Amino acid sequence: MSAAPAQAQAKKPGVYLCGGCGIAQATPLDALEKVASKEYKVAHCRKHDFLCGEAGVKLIRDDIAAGTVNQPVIAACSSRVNADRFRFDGAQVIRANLREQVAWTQEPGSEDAAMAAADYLRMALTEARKSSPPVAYDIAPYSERVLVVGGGISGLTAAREAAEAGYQVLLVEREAKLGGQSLAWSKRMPHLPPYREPRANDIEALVKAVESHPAIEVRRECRVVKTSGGPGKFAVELSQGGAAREEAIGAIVVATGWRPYDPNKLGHLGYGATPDVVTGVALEGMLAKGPLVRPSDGRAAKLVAFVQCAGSRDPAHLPYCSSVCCGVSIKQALQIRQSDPDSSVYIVYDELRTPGTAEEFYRAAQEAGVVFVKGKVKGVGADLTVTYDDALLGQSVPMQGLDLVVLATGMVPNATELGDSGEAAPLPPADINPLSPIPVAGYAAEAPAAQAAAPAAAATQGASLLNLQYRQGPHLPILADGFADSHFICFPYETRRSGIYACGPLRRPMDMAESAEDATGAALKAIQAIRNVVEGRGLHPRSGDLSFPKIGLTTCTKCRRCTVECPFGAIDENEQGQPVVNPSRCRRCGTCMGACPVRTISFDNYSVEMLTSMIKAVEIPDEDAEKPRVLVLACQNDAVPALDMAGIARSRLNPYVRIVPVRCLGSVSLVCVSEALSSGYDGIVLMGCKSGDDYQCHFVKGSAMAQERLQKVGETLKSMALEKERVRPMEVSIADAARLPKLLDDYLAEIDKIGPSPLKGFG
Amino acid sequence: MAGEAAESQTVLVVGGGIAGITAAVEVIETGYDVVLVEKSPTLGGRVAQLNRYFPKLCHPTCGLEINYQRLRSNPRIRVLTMATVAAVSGSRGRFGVTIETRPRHVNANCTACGDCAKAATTRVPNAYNYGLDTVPAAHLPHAMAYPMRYVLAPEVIGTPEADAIRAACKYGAIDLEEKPRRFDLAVGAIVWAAGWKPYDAAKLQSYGHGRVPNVINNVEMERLAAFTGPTGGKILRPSDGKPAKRVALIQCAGSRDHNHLPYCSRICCLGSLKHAAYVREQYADGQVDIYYIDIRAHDKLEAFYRRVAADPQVRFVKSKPASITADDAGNPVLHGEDTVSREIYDRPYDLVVLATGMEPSLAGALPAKLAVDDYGFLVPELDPGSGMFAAGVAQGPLDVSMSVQSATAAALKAIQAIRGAGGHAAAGRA
Amino acid sequence: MSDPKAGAKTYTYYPGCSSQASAIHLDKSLRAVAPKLGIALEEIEDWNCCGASVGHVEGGALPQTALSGRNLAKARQQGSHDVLTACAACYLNTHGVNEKIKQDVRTRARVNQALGAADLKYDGDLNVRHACEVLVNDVGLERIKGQVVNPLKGLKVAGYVGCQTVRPFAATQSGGEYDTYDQPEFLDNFAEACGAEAVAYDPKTSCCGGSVSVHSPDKTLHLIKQIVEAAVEAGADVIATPCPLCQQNVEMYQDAINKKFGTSFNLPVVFYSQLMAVAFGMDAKADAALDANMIAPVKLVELAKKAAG
Amino acid sequence: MSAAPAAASAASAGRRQYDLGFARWVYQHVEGGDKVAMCMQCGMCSGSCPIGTAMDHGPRKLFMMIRAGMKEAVLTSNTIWNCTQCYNCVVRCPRKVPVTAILQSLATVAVKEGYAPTQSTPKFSKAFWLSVARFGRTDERLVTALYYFSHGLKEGIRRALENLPIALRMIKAGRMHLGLPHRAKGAADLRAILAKAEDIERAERAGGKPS
Repeated sequence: MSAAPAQAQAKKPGVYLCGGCGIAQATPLDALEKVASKEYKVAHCRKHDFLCGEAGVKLIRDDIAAGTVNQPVIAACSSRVNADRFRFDGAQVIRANLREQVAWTQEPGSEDAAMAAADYLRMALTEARKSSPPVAYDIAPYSERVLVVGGGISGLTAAREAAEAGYQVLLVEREAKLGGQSLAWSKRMPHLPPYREPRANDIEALVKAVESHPAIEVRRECRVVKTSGGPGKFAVELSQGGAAREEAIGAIVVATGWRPYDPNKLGHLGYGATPDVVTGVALEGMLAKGPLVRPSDGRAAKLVAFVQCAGSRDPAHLPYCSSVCCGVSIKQALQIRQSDPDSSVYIVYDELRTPGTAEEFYRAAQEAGVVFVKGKVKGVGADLTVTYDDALLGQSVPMQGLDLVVLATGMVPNATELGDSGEAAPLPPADINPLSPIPVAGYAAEAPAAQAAAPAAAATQGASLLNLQYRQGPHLPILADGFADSHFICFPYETRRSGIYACGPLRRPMDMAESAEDATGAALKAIQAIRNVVEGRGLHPRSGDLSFPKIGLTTCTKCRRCTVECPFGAIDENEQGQPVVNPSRCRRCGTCMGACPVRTISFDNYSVEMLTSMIKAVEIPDEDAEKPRVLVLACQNDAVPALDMAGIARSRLNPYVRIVPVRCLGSVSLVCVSEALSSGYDGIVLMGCKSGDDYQCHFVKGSAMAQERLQKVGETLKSMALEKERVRPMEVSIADAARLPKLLDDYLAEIDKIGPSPLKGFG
Repeated sequence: MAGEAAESQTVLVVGGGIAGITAAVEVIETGYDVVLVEKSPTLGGRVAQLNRYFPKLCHPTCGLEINYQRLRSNPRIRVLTMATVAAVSGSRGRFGVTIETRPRHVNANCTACGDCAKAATTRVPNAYNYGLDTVPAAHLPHAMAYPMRYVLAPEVIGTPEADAIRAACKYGAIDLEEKPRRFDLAVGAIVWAAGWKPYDAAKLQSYGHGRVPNVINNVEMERLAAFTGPTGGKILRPSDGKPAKRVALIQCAGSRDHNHLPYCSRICCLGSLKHAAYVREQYADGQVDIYYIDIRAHDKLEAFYRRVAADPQVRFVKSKPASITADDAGNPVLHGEDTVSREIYDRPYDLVVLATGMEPSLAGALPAKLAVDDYGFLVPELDPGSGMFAAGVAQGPLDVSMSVQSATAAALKAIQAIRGAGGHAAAGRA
Repeated sequence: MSDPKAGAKTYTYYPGCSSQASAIHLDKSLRAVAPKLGIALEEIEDWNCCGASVGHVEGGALPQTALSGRNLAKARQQGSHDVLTACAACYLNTHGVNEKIKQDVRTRARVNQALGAADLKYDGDLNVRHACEVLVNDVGLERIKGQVVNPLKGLKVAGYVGCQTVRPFAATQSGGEYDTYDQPEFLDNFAEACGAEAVAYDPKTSCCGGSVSVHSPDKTLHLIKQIVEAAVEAGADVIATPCPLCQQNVEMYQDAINKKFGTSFNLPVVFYSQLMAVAFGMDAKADAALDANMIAPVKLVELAKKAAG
Repeated sequence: MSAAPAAASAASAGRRQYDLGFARWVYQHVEGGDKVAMCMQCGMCSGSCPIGTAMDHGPRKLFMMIRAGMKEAVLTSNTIWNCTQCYNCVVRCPRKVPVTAILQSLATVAVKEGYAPTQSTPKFSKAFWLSVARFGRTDERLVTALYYFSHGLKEGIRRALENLPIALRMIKAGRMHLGLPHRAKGAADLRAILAKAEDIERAERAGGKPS
């Protein structure tokens, strides 16, 4: 596989000091050169006033080509810029940010600026010493076959699209027939111009295409019994007709779709009182049969009323909007009007939702004489009287003499196998509490009654879809409304289970066209996962990262913290209770490393040892120098860019802080904190992303884990006779560039009050 | 579509907004090369100009940073800014694409040190803030610009100021002679992700945008609320800088209207709910009225609607206001009928925000033979054989998640299109 | 242009009832300035009322339509020139009916069935155009400016367009796409072309109450008040308008408004064509018909005198 | 000649709401009536109306009432009489509903259906039409006089006196002449045309009554 030789080689660090962009004006480069040569004995040190220019880059490239350097330590700008120019094959590039974090944020020429620059160079040189170029794992052989669970329009599309991209596909459907809910539709909504006419339901054609595709194997009446392994190496046990069989799988697309909301819960809307109150789904069957008749007496149904939001948008039933019901009712209304010109059709709605080009479908229905009535339906009587407050006529009028009432029931995601009871697992409420009020500055009058807390993480109904053999439980993470969706707006395919991608109405309510599109996207992600796993590369968000956690089992105490805390369930436990890393599941956040009490988990280029060494590399002036030092362990994803942007805005950053970027706060071990304290830092800031229900942490639980660990810092501080103020968590967002300098100044002021750390000089 | 070998294994992505960026990273991370073409000086598109996303009220720059990280660390991507597609010839697997670039007048030597900006004396409208404020003629498009490179406003070219700017650059990055360029690219597949532009609010004459003071549109509101915006994030009236506490948000300003945009733009209702949150977050005594026809908070976004509606200081009025006039105090006054109470109202506000809709950027300016609907949106299912695919709002009004979803799908379609003998046809054995 | 005949274009002219009474001064001044602007007007012989805004109520839809049908049939007999009218209501009805006859086969058949009773027929091959649209599209501001010998220096004009002159046709293709519905500019341009100053005036297209003002002013006086008030606040010397009914309502009810609201309005309301006649150095009475204004446009009269003397 | 009773009385009795009989009749027989179906109840029309406050329902609600089959409420509404024909609603309507034409046409229907209105408009239009039909042209003196006295002798005199100053100024300004009414020479052939037109409409109405 990849660069194995790189590791064998001896480290040949070389320091490249850039004087451009005001760095030379901010701090004397000669002094920095001394730090490299004297303190770190790095003989090879070059200065350049335009390092990212062609000549500068050539300087480095030539040294690498000549074999004099294989660890260029580039003391210039932030690693967020010029990554392409400072990329050299076969060399491990280390960056020291002297521009954004010194030249642009410190008083040029000041002693503090010089001290900061020296410290950042020391940290970089230490990083060079304590890390080596990552060597990708190789756990071949891999399976490159895609498993698709569910044979509805989403699953069928995912299967076809993956196969069309040249991948073998195994499609499992629990029913005897492919097609899923789509089979029931007499017609489908128009998703193509002119968006006006109900379209023929083409699901059968898709079923045929899949059944006849050479690269797709279909298994009907087939269930997933359990799933273990990881991307490229999934072992999926399937049961079909009683027989169980294990399959090697590369990646999984979950497309188990939806089911209609149980109408028996809608007695208040007349369901059950008379057969002439039917659901939208039932109506599809009736429409498919031809002329519309009343179920009760077979008489022609001429006056039909649709009741929208039957269950949906109702906290007592489905709190969310099922999205498709307005369009579906319009479609059915049009079908009725077209088949019987003297029929009268009414759609009673609260908010009519035909987003995007579907507005044209709404107009088509109006043109066809369908009457839209705005009002909340209060009830439907056994005599089919629909009572509601007519919001637009401003009166409450019973709608009478109807032949048929259609309840537009909503979509419920098949996020579990309801069929069997299965072992129940708790739902992590990893989503905004739908009941929490928006944050406001306050209220003019009296604040509204306190909102109810988030529904407690209830036990999931039914068994899990894949029965994942993960420490984190058998389920795909499920959000508050019961959908197995991503928590991220920008990354809708982030399921928190590497190599497993949910799509279709399992993610959120969507129609056939959108489900097909979503399934195509999920197929891409599955294929992509396979490609990266085969190359030993990490998946989003640290795409392409070759490093992965290695566990020194000799010192492992089997405390299981790493297996429990991994946000992606990447670490299993073997029979002896030892942790076993599935590198292809791993996202490289380092939460396991931060969790390990005995620092036995590390990456080639990232470890507790490395971090503590970098922390200690900083020179701590003694007490009477009156130059406190505050360590900022900053999350690379949001905090560091925010600090960079403060630099771009040329804001002054407090000269006493020293910033150490971390992959995620979750990777910060308490050891780093205690070591920092004992080496005489006056304060420590853990700067990370928002945690909690509406977390912003890109590694899901990282910042939350850091918070949790900090609970324990209390004792550490006590044992060291230090004030609690000396360790401070700070939740920041990437948009906090303007706020950060003040936050840090305020903290320094607090530290100033409690005075310097008594541990200075003992470090 | 397998079999027939593609001459070029490269995918062209047109448009560097969230859809284009997504399509690009998804393709390169699956092992294919991408040329990403963006007409403005930086990637990021409309989302880079948004303050926050609904429903999480999180910052778009957060996801952008990750995507930029993915671009930076991957050698398979080539980004062309200030570039547009002039013409397309050929067919799937063998397209000839003519690219046109406008001069940035700042070359690759730029380190973003900012000395040029110090030398610039002329100030030009700040495109990033929709012209609500100005920037020096030499400027960084914004703090999250990608590439992190300055740009020179054409206004100053040929002036002594331009020479001063060039002289100020230590790195020879200023190129005053740079001319527009035309060149050809060979690609195997094309993803159209040209996105959208806000509907011109001035066309809604009775709403007086540009005529009546303190009537702005929704994209301008995003800038007013953003810390990188003209007011540093404080929601203030443009006319006199007073806090805007009584705010009216007008839905369907152009959308769902045969005189303007016949379709529903989908995101505006949620965008305005978000704007209500902006105002309420800043002013304890803030009062927000949302004028609407139907609140379209689809799927789980309904929860966001409920959360905002729970605030007694956010009121929903089912009414499409008829007109806006100015009173003597410089307040915009809304006139219309409350369709539920039948009240004919004339209500003054500190600020009125028109929730203008989305217009496809490519409307009326198609560089290639593409199937479009009556509104100028690309038909979602372009002919499968064509090797060209639509992504994001170029194919219809979508929110960010849906745009990313469609871009990811388009990425696979593009890969299928270029997958010839050289592709992964051989791969994928179990 | 010295020779008025030069480049003259002929239009079939439909004056409408108001031309014989309430808007006699519009008719007079328009006929006066037309030749200078290269407009030759040939009046429809024996034209009849268009039905205005209330005819349909008592008469019914088809009879109302037939009224314009007859005028159009007569116009057609005189040739295929464009039909020009200066009255907003006449334009609304005649243009509207004409378009309907063009586009709607059924209407065409029914109207001709009725016209048959007088051996008339019309199949919709004429264009019906508003005088202002003709001035904008056929004549042009330059030609208007070219005729000005007595610039209306210092005259502050509030351009009050009203409704039906622009709505619902001004922005349509058949209406010549000559201006917008809410903020039309043509009237201000006319005033400026005559050397007057067009003051900023917001209620350009607010409604004066139309025929409702004629029979039930109690319902609409407040509308007219706003129209006059805004002009006074803008420091206007006169309100200029293209619409007969607007001119009458806004002028005639100022006393009633003063009585009801305690105001003291006495603001002259003139037609744009009167402004042009004066600016073109023509006679205050014979051509500009300034004596026909109930509220004398003093400043304009003076400007006219200055030119004469 | 009133309407087919069934739905009308039902609607008024509020028993059977949303009977489409009347709506469908309006769709077919009222000018632009088919567009009533397209209304999405946004309120732009009622909000744009210069004297919207003088209307009992306003166009927007009136259209909903039509769909609800509330025939009598619709035809007795003052909304159809108070339209100033400013056409703001027409040019702004997002669904391109020709509001003015529909209100006019409904007014005509109301008269033909014998819904004796209390509004002034029909009185005025009666006077107006008389002048038109008889002389081919409108004569403001005649119309005004006929209109004033349509309210009864006493009221007529009151109004006439009240407006005398205006009349006098008009005469002074030469905008109200004394003498015989204006007339079109061909008033006779015009009368023939109008008579024929009325016949045609009568015949058509016989075809389909609003119900």
